[in-house]
Amino acid sequence: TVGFSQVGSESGWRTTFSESVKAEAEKRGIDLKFSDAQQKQENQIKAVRSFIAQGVDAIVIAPVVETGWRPVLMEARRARIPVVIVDRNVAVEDGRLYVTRIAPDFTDEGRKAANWLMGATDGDCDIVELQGTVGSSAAIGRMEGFNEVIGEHPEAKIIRSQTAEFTRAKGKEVMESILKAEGGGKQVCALWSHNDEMALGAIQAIKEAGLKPGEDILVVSVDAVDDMFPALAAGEVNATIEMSPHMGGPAFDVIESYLDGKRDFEKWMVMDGRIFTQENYQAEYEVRKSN
Amino acid sequence: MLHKKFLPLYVTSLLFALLFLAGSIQFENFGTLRVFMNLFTDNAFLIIVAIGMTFVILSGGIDLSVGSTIALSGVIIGVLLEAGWHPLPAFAVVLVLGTLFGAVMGAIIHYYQLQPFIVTLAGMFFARGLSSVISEESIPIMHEFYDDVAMFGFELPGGAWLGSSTIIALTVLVLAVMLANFTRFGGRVYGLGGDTHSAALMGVPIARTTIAVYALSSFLAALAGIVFSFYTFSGYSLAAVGVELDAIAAVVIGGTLLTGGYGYVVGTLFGVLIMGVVQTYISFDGTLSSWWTKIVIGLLLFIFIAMQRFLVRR
Amino acid sequence: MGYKDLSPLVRRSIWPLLGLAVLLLANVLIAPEFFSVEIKDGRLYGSLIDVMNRAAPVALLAIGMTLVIATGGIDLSVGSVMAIAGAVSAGLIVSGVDNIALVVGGGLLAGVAAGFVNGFLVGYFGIQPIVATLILMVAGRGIAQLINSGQIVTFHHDAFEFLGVGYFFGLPFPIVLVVIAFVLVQLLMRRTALGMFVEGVGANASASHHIGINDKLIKLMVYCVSGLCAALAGMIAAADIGGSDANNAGLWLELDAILAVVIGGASLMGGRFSVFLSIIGALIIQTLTITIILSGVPPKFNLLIKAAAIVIILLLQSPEFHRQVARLKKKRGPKHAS
Amino acid sequence: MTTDNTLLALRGVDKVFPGVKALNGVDFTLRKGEIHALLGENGAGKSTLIKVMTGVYRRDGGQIVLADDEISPANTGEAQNLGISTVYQEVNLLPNLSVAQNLYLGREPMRFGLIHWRKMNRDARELLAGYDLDIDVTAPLTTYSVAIQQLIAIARGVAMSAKVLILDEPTASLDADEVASLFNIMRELRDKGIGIVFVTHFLDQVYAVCDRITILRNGTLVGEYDAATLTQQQLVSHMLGKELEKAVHEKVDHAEEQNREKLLEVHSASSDVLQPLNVSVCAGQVVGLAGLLGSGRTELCRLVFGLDAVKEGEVKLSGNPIKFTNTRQAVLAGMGLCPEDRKRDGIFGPMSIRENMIMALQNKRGWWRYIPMKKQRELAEHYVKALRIATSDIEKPINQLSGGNQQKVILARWLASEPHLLLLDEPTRGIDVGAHAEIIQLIRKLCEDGLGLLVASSELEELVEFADKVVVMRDRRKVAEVSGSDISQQNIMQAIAGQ
Ligand SMILES: Nc1ncnc2c1ncn2[C@@H]1O[C@H](COP(=O)(O)OP(=O)(O)OP(=O)(O)O)[C@@H](O)[C@H]1O
Ligand SMILES: Nc1ncnc2c1ncn2[C@@H]1O[C@H](COP(=O)(O)OP(=O)(O)OP(=O)(O)O)[C@@H](O)[C@H]1O
Ligand SMILES: [Mg+2]
Ligand SMILES: [Mg+2]
Repeated sequence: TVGFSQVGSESGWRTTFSESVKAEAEKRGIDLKFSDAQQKQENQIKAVRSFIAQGVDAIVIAPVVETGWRPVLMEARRARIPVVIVDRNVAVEDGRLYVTRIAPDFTDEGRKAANWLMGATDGDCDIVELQGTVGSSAAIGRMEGFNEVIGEHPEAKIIRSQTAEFTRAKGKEVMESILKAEGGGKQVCALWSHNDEMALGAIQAIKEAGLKPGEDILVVSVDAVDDMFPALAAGEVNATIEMSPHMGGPAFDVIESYLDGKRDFEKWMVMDGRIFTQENYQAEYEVRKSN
Repeated sequence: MLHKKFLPLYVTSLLFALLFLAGSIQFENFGTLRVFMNLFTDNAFLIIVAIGMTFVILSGGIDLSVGSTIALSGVIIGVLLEAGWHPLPAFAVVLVLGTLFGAVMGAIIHYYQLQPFIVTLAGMFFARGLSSVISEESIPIMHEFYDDVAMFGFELPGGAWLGSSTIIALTVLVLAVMLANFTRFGGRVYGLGGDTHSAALMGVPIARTTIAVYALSSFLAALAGIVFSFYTFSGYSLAAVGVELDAIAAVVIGGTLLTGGYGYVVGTLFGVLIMGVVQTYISFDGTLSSWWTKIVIGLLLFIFIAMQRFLVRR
Repeated sequence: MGYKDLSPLVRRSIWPLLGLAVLLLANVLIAPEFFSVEIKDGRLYGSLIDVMNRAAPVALLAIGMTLVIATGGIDLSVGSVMAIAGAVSAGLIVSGVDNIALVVGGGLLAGVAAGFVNGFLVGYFGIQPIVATLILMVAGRGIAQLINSGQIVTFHHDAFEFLGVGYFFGLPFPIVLVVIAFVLVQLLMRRTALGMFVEGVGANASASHHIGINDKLIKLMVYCVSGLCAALAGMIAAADIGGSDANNAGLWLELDAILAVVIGGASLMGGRFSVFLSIIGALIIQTLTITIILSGVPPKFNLLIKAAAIVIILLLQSPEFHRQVARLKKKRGPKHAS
Repeated sequence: MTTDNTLLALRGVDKVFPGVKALNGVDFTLRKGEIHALLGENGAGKSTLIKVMTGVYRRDGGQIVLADDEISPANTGEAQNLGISTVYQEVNLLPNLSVAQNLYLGREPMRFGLIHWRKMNRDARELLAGYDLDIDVTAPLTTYSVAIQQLIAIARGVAMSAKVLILDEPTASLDADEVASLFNIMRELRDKGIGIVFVTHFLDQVYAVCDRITILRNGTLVGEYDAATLTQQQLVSHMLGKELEKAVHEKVDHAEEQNREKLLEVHSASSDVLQPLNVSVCAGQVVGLAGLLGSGRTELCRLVFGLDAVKEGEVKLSGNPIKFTNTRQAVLAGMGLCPEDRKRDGIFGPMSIRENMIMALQNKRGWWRYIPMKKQRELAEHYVKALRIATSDIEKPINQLSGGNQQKVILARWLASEPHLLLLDEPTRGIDVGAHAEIIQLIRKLCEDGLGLLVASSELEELVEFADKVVVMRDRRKVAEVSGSDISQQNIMQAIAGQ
């Protein structure tokens, strides 16, 4: 029996993630206890406690936020239940509190996006940024990584930055206003969006303003969700950094070998995301279409 | 004493017992002292805010700002500890600020005759906005004092644990029952909820009572913020989103009328516990997808309220 | 003619309108071209049009919410109903239904059904509105996600997308929809006695019952109207992005809708209502949002600004505040104290 | 004017509401140990004067002096601390609190810093025993009828009075016995040196207990008089500014009743609370319902109107058995009910006078046949004139009217709906003598046009005056029926007492 505490179902990406973990568990014959925290850390802590009370064999946590895990992880340790962290990080000094962490590196995603953009524009670009939810670790990490890189390019600057809360509808609404504020958007060189959903919304706004996304305004974002590939194919998106939702397999691998007695795991198994651009998206598009 | 006016209370506690029983029959390890005590440990902060909310609702108002106040308290504590403060003075600061915040909302509501729903909604935006301005990132809390307090508690049979937050919540509960039903202030709060105009004509100091009620609610929300910081060892501007709705739901499930004037603080405790059991039940089950979780919570909420209605009406 | 001589209706309308005017002016300071509206390809184009277009969903919600609030109720489920309606329409489209009437009808039907559940619980079951609609607020989003299996269902259907992105005589279609809904509701409420009955039920349900008004049916009706408005708003939102996002469509919009109604001067205790002023309330909220975007302040200040704006607008409407200001004025300039 | 024993003096008090000057330079003096009647028509400004004294309203001018100190209480609580206790016109108690809590709110007996519930309940029982009231003091106030609530409010006010006791129409829904025991209590207090302000519309009550009289008209002072030297006729003409004319009428007696069309027949019908009983009303007849508090008069009206379910027996309207499942059917069948508790069941507080009047008629016509605004205005203006409702404007919210005028609006509401059978539960509660006479005349005129009336009233005098038949109730059953020329206060009282 494995308990899995998921953040919630706030996006399509998240749902795919949950489903893939469930499918993986079924494939391996694991009895999975799934718990949805509805984006609340307190619910997640409650769920982990109830897993401990149920006496599960292992716990997988996809944390809502990084902080605040020490007490409940200590409780799990006292009950000798191994914990694997997936997706976002947890900030505990004592590395023994969890077995390992299987997660992407948000900062690095931001860096990759910036590097690609700087490469494509020779470091000269007026950028519009669509931020994720204020305070979320993905938004903070991606912003940090991106800014770090463009800080080295004096000609590149972010001219407008606003949150669109990771959603498509807000992405469209915010982009629409920003374009108006920037005199129709002719001077904007690129859009940097913290996730694909916002980018997809923003693309529509760009089109409705009479500009061509991907040409008049370059579009770069993170996630590589399925809907991005048709947009890549249409040339409306220039680059997206993959963030694979299939973290169930590696997590169960770790748990199985832990229960077999293995102990020396790397503390952070980075899920390295590929970058899809106009040059290399086709192969992946075919794969996804066939699913 | 089986009195008719306590009927909603009996019904609520009975429903809680039934649900707990149902869980115990269905799942192994459910009907244990440990799970029961976890209900308190996990919901201590909710019990505390819901008690504050009970007073507000009894007085005929509503307080939507409590969730954000929890977050703001956590963030302030986090920042102060980072700056090298000892937790105790930090707590004092948070409690005082919280009380003031509530008093200001109460004063605006009373003196400008504005609607509590909207004033506290603005309060909710304000507190959450202020916490994200203070710190967007979640601030981890590391302090020996926190470890000590978090460790403090009593081991009960079966791996159950009576921790400091449970003790705080239960103390607040006892004090709140006394305040609501054995002091003049309590009578005034009920009176205000019954009919503000009549209460004024009967000599109830409306201004003072209204301000005090919101101050109390925010004070308890700040206290809940402290308890929450022990629960998560962090201060985060996005913490406790939507807790105000949980608290309102708990108060109402506990048999208090939203229109004010009727209900009991103890009912609120059962309201929180019922919601806690529902969650525990769902996570023991462990097969519900995200959406079924929401649907089932909604259904259970409906069943409770319908049964309550049915049983109390007769 | 002094302020006191104005009719109550005018007096009540002044402050929301003034609030809107102040906000619009603030925008001009931030972005001078704010008021410029041009015609591009036969379409009106400009920030003002955007404000109205973006305010449409909240304005629609506010229309229904106004009636609910007038009866002394509240409807927290509208955000979730938006998600359900979007999901139903999207579901119909992707399952091959092409007839626009069916697609829209399906969404509206879902909204009415949701409203019926709310209205039944409130009217006939006697459950307190906040809780009755909280049930559907929680469960409704789950239902929408269930319909979509948790994914964003994208679609292409020109006729349906017209709801969100179409233009009608140069105006974005959502604006047209709001106008139609407003006119219909206004006719229904003010050309028949329904409006009076709605206010009566809100002012004193027991008294309405005593004169034979079917207060339960009236409550049922207003929740159905609210469900219908929410469904329309949900379909606009889905049509706008060409996809049904069950997780985020209408998220927290119930608060905006309630806020709009209160900014429009209605009391949450029920009674007097004005659909027009509620729409002004929705415009105020949207203008504020756009102001924040245009002003370029970091997003972490968004909520603080919003809180401050709400408090100021509410104070503007408070008679006690007017009195205080008047007293201050008297002290400052005795020559005006005639 | 100021003598040694002046307790409370108001000098030149003004109060302005938007559109109305409710008080215009009013003087008022209350001495120690006197009962001082404050009289005037509906809307004359009595309640407003009282509310200014106790700080509910901020006065716009003038002075209030209590025992040589100028005072300006900001709210009732402060007034109470100064020794002024008040029973306001509408029952202003808290429906959700227990009777005992209502009696002791704000001055609960404490022990160890906590409320001593047992003592409070015991004290409450004892206090109410002084008013011959033996009820469960732990039950919430709403469980009791308006009249009992009225008594509780009085008991509270009296128990708190230190220097000044103000009673604003306390007797409006009390019957003779209660009134008598209240007067005894008032006299005792007077003898202790307390000053009492007493507002009422029953002139004989004025002469029964009062020492002096102050009369207001349209917000201005008419004068201050000694009760002993002012005749009732003078009093009335001071109040109204004109003479009161009274019409006498012929009573429909038993024999004639047989010939008329029967409008309402209640055949051994019972409800959850009422015992089976028979009552009939025919066209053009006024049937009075007499009885003590809780005798079941209100219940009977509710039963007929379909608000409560008929358990056994049947109710016939114009010969057809009726089984109403909702009140709209009753309204459509041509009935109307003027409820006893106007604040709770009657008025739509924030809505205008016009809307309050039009609502029942509109409901009868159906929501889709909206009465044109012009017609609405005409109707409203008509009744404002006909019933002499004191208001500046028919668009004023009804809750800004004085109590008696609100009652008139509710009456107008039903008159406008043109019913065949009108049920009036305490219709003249709080209505002044002038309007009282007019309403009675109006009722008579309606009867001549064929309307049937069932009137529950605690005021025997009024029943005697206009009823063709009086049904006497006791303990939720009918105990007697007096009709035609047998109707006299004497006869009814005997039936009530069970002799
Ligand atoms: N809150 C208010 N707002 C506006 N006008 C008011 C308000 N209260 C009273 N008035 C007006 O003041 C006048 C005096 O009313 P008041 O209640 O003092 O009359 P009253 O003498 O007590 O009459 P009644 O015998 O009917 O109780 C009336 O014209 C009434 O319409
Ligand atoms: N003295 C009392 N003791 C206990 N209950 C009472 C008393 N008086 C009234 N009640 C309650 O009120 C109900 C009947 O009241 P109802 O209002 O019908 O009487 P009524 O004849 O209309 O008298 P009134 O209107 O003067 O109060 C009773 O069934 C009872 O429950
Ligand atoms: Mg009066
Ligand atoms: Mg009665």
